[in-house]
Amino acid sequence: MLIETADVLSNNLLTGEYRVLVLASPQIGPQVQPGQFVHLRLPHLTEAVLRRPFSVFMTDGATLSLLYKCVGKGTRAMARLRPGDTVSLLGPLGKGFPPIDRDITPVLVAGGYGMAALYLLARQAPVQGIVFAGGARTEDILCADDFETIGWQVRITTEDGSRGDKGLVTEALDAWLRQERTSPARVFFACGPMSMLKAVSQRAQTGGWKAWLSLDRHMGCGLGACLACVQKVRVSPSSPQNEATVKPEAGWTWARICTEGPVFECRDILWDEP
Amino acid sequence: MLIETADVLSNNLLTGEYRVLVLASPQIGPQVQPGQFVHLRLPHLTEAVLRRPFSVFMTDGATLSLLYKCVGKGTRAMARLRPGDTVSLLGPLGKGFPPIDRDITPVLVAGGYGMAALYLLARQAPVQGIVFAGGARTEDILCADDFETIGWQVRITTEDGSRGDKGLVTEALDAWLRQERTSPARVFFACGPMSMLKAVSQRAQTGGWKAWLSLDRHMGCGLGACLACVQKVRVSPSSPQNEATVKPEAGWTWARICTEGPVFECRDILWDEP
Amino acid sequence: MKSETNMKPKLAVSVGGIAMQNPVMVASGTFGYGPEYAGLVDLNRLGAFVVKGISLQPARGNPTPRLVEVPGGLLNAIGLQNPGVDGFIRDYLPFLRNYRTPVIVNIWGHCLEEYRDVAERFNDVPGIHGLELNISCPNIKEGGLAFGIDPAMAQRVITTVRAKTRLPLIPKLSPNVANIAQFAKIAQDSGADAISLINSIPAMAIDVETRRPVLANVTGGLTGPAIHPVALKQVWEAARAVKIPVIGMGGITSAKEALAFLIAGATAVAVGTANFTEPRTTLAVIDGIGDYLTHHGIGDVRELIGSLQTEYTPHDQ
Amino acid sequence: MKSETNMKPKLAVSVGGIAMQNPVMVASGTFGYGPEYAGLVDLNRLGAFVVKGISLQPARGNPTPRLVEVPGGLLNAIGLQNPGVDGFIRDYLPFLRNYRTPVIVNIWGHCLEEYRDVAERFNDVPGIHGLELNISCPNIKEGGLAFGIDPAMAQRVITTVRAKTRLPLIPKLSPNVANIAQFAKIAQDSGADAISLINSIPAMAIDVETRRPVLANVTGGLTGPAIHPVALKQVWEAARAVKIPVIGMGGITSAKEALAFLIAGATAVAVGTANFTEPRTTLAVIDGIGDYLTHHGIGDVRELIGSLQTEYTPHDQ
Ligand SMILES: Cc1cc2nc3c(=O)[nH]c(=O)nc-3n(C[C@H](O)[C@H](O)[C@H](O)COP(=O)(O)OP(=O)(O)OC[C@H]3O[C@@H](n4cnc5c(N)ncnc54)[C@H](O)[C@@H]3O)c2cc1C
Ligand SMILES: Cc1cc2nc3c(=O)[nH]c(=O)nc-3n(C[C@H](O)[C@H](O)[C@H](O)COP(=O)(O)OP(=O)(O)OC[C@H]3O[C@@H](n4cnc5c(N)ncnc54)[C@H](O)[C@@H]3O)c2cc1C
Ligand SMILES: Cc1cc2nc3c(=O)[nH]c(=O)nc-3n(C[C@H](O)[C@H](O)[C@H](O)COP(=O)(O)O)c2cc1C
Ligand SMILES: Cc1cc2nc3c(=O)[nH]c(=O)nc-3n(C[C@H](O)[C@H](O)[C@H](O)COP(=O)(O)O)c2cc1C
Ligand code: FES
Ligand code: FES
Repeated sequence: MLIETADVLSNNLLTGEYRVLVLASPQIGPQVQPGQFVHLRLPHLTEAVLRRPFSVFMTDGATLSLLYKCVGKGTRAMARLRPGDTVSLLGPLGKGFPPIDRDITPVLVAGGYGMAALYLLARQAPVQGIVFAGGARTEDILCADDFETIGWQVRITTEDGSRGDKGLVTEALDAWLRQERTSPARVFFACGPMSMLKAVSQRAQTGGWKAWLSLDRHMGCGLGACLACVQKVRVSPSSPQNEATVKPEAGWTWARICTEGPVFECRDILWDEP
Repeated sequence: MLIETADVLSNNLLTGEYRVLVLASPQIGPQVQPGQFVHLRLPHLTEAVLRRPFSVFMTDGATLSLLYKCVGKGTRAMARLRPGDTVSLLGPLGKGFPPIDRDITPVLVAGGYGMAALYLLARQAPVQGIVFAGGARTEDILCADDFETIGWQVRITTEDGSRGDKGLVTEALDAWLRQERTSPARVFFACGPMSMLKAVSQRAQTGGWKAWLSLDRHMGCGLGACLACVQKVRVSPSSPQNEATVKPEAGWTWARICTEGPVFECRDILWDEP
Repeated sequence: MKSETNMKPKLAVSVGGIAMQNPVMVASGTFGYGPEYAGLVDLNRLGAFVVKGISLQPARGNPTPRLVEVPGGLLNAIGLQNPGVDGFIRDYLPFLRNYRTPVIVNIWGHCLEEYRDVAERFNDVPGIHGLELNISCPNIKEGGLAFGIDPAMAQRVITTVRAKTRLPLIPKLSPNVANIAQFAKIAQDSGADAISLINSIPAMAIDVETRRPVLANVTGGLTGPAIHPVALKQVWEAARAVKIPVIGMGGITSAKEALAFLIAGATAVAVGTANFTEPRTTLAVIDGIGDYLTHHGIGDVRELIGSLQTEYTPHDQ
Repeated sequence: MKSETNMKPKLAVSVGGIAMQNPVMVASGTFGYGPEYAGLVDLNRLGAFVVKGISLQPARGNPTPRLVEVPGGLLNAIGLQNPGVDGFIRDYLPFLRNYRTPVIVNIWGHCLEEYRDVAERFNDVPGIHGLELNISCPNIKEGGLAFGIDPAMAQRVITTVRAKTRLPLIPKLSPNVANIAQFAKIAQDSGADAISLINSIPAMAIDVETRRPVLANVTGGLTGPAIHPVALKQVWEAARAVKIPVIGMGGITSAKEALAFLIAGATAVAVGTANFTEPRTTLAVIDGIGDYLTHHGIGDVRELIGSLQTEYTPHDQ
């Protein structure tokens, strides 16, 4: 884990409110594993006390790309970055996705910028699988072409029907699951809104498959120190946990999304906390 | 007095840490009188609660220029403005210099960006006079050419002797005063560091001439409401004053630099307040 | 998208008997005595006009520097410079009488008697709609402590002024206390018609190069966006402790912070420091509250007051 | 240009018997228990390491959201989640023992007995150099009020712990009081070796769209640059009231704010929220203090402590 001052190489509009920021990152870039994130600071945004976490969309030798959506003051300030500016990167952070086995079918489910968090996984996978991409509108369907280029099947759903099937991404997933009864050796990887993650978790547990979910929570330090980003997880021999705060009789403990996560197997997550 | 959202037309480096910001200001620009100022807000500098006051260097129909020195976070953020950006202008503010009579010799004394505050006065004057420009180094001598172009005599002094005479601007002034004994009908106009203003005041009072000094004080509202920018002034029939707070027996009262000033006749100023 | 009604939402509120067309006031000391902002802001659009603190005699305030910008806010030590009650009535009040907007006079004194006398002086003066009693200013005689941080003194000054004034009385509380609800209750029990909070938070800045205080007065009061979360908690606690209306202030820069105060229980709000940043902030706040109500299908701003939902109960640790 | 000496300035200070190579510590709760930042910051360079608050039993803290950014700062309501005294000693302390830096444990309890017992538990534990007594946390039993805002309770808890611990004892004071000097004196008179201040300022944020509090715990504590001017004033007042050393904290982001605390009278300082913004802030602060001393020709940081010049006396108003 490192801090690096990274030069902005480009910062282009993708679609709607989404942009791709490409940074020169000779130190952190090469170390990133799929599902890990970086914690970013804009030197010109001096009033922001917190860094902002972003999944790494792509790394390519000494460069690192982030695919981001403009939602607030941090991301709007990011949109103003131009070549010649620099940002401070802290990373790579967190525990990413586990490696994909040759003998399974990876099933990726993404909502909005969740596609960005899954692309590196797909690129490094030893087998091609299928990715379900969902969003409200055409603009929320990101980098589908990139997945197709590397040989993955892409199923698109939008809530307004403006691209792909009309409906929720989980409806397309359900239709596919009903159809593809013969391939039980699958593992799910998902990133997107909480409701989508819960739906994927439910399908996986019903079918007896593993599902690795990448959680998104506002963060403080990103380093495991502030305990802002905690998630309730089950106490089990396999679950990642902050041993010291276990009260065993309660059956649950906190895991830090920035350190033990952001990726958790769905059975370890206790959903009653928001 | 108006608020105007002004487009940045250019923002060029002048010399050293000085820059000239040219703004499209069809509303405020044409109203500005010599010695008045504008209160400026940078929309991107959201963490700054206060506007920043700047004398108007030049107005030309619908444009308005500021000549500024980068000294802190506001002026450093100003240096990053580019065409396409906008700023918020509040102005014109304050009471500027009195008009120059045809039958006197105007003597201008400026330190650093004080030259900017005096240029409009020189341009609109019915007679040409002499301007004494002082600074620490060559870089602090600003727009001397502009004064020469409009037919003014310019005497330059720098503390390190890198341009003009070596020494303080008041030394050059004193030398000139000793020499030019025959022209008693003069009025001083000065803008620059407090020590320079005090020296000019002392020369003017000794010689029996008027001296109009433009004071520089950190400001809050710029509108006369917050009472942050006050200056001790003598209570006299001629002095500008905030009548309501006079305790006549004390012989002094506060004047608001943003409203009754920034220009005061030197005899009205009480220097014991910093 | 929420359904939007076509009706214009109602913005009028009543604060301790003062009828306001909307809940947005200006905070004392940040808008002068009227003329200063009148060229930029139509004073007739304001919910109420609160003038800079007035004392019995003219007061010179502190030496300069009196103001410094700090991260997220401002430190000021103006020292309550003002023309005195007679100067105000003679030189400024006639201007304010030209407007429909209710005028609330912020008053202060060095001692109990001054508070009493300045309040009494306004009884026969037309064009005054209420008194805001600043009990959160430093530098006053009695006991060396501000009236606003000593429960017994707060009670005494409010009771004393209450006995002398016919006008709606609005003590302005100090944020510099451990338990704001206690002071809110004291104000209510002493006969206040409303309370306003918060005043600036005691603070200080040092120039490390010269090793001197930045402000001539050494210490000052912190205001602006930085104090909004602190003010919001105090307004929430005060509003739950009393039945009289609360006027919330501290760090309002847009409708968002004003709405937060209303939701936390304030009946009206005041804009202070933001007037320096954007002179027309009050107008943007009034319009923004209207837009919010329309967007959320709320017909009357009073439905918003105290509508905070807090179903969470913290774990026991 | 000031004359610069060639000698490296001395940075060492002693705080209540704890010898520190420099006056820069980390603030409790913002740097974890050691391993979290060790990959980025050489812990051997710190003046002292203060661990996150430890209680007798493990504590789960509050539900989420626990943190939100506000203008100039941060609101947090972590709720003192921690592994308990035994968990800390077993799982974390061995790591910290690998470093030369003094370790100060921040402790808290729900009641007097818990404070006493957790303090006592550290008496026989090697590798602990001091106890910071957090008497400024909410949610504790006795009387429903925090120990830190009630003079009698503050006195009782400090006296009780003092009687049980051999270690240097450093009460951490609440900023949420009208008169900080009073609490500083209580700490000194109750046997404290030093005091630290300030803890976070009680505050709140509301999401106006949902009309709910942003933090699950409803209220939280404000920290970061926004609180520096408030902290500076309290440190200045506390340092003038007592003889024991004061540790200043609140809003340090660079050497500038740290120097201001020292000049105001603090013997040491702690960096909190800024660790999240720039993990290496402590190192920049240490280097920056050294550079400042060199530039100003000051040979020893102790010459700076309490060197504020305040010749101004405010006008009488
Ligand atoms: C591991 C991880 C990976 C991520 N990857 C990506 C990515 O690849 N691409 C991408 O676009 N985004 C990603 N995000 C989300 C991204 O971090 C946020 O969108 C970004 O931080 C928003 O910053 P902002 O300043 O623009 O918005 P802000 O102004 O900070 O806030 C935006 C919204 O969030 C709310 N909010 C702010 N703080 C909190 C809080 N503490 N609790 C609850 N709500 C809060 C605000 O009210 C507002 O509605 C990721 C987040 C995590 C945790
Ligand atoms: C009427 C008037 C006309 C002016 N005209 C010009 C002009 O034409 N060109 C030009 O370059 N400048 C001009 N100035 C000065 C200009 O306003 C300042 O340089 C500018 O505001 C600095 O802003 P900043 O954010 O860059 O610096 P800041 O970061 O705000 O501060 C710079 C320095 O000032 C100190 N400082 C900040 N606040 C205070 C305070 N309240 N009291 C004392 N010291 C303080 C800081 O400590 C720092 O050392 C004028 C000022 C006035 C009042
Ligand atoms: C420059 C200035 C002067 C002030 N003068 C007064 C005053 O005379 N009387 C008073 O009760 N409050 C005074 N205040 C406090 C404000 O009325 C208000 O309570 C405070 O600024 C918080 O609001 P804000 O954060 O919106 O500024 C003053 C504040 C500022 C910034
Ligand atoms: C996330 C977080 C957790 C904290 N936890 C504790 C704690 O456990 N015990 C304590 O005494 N103070 C705690 N504090 C307060 C800090 O130690 C410090 O007093 C405060 O943050 C002010 O300093 P700063 O402005 O530099 O952050 C915490 C602060 C933050 C931001
Ligand atoms: S963000 Fe600080 S512990 Fe995870
Ligand atoms: S700057 Fe506010 S009165 Fe002059």
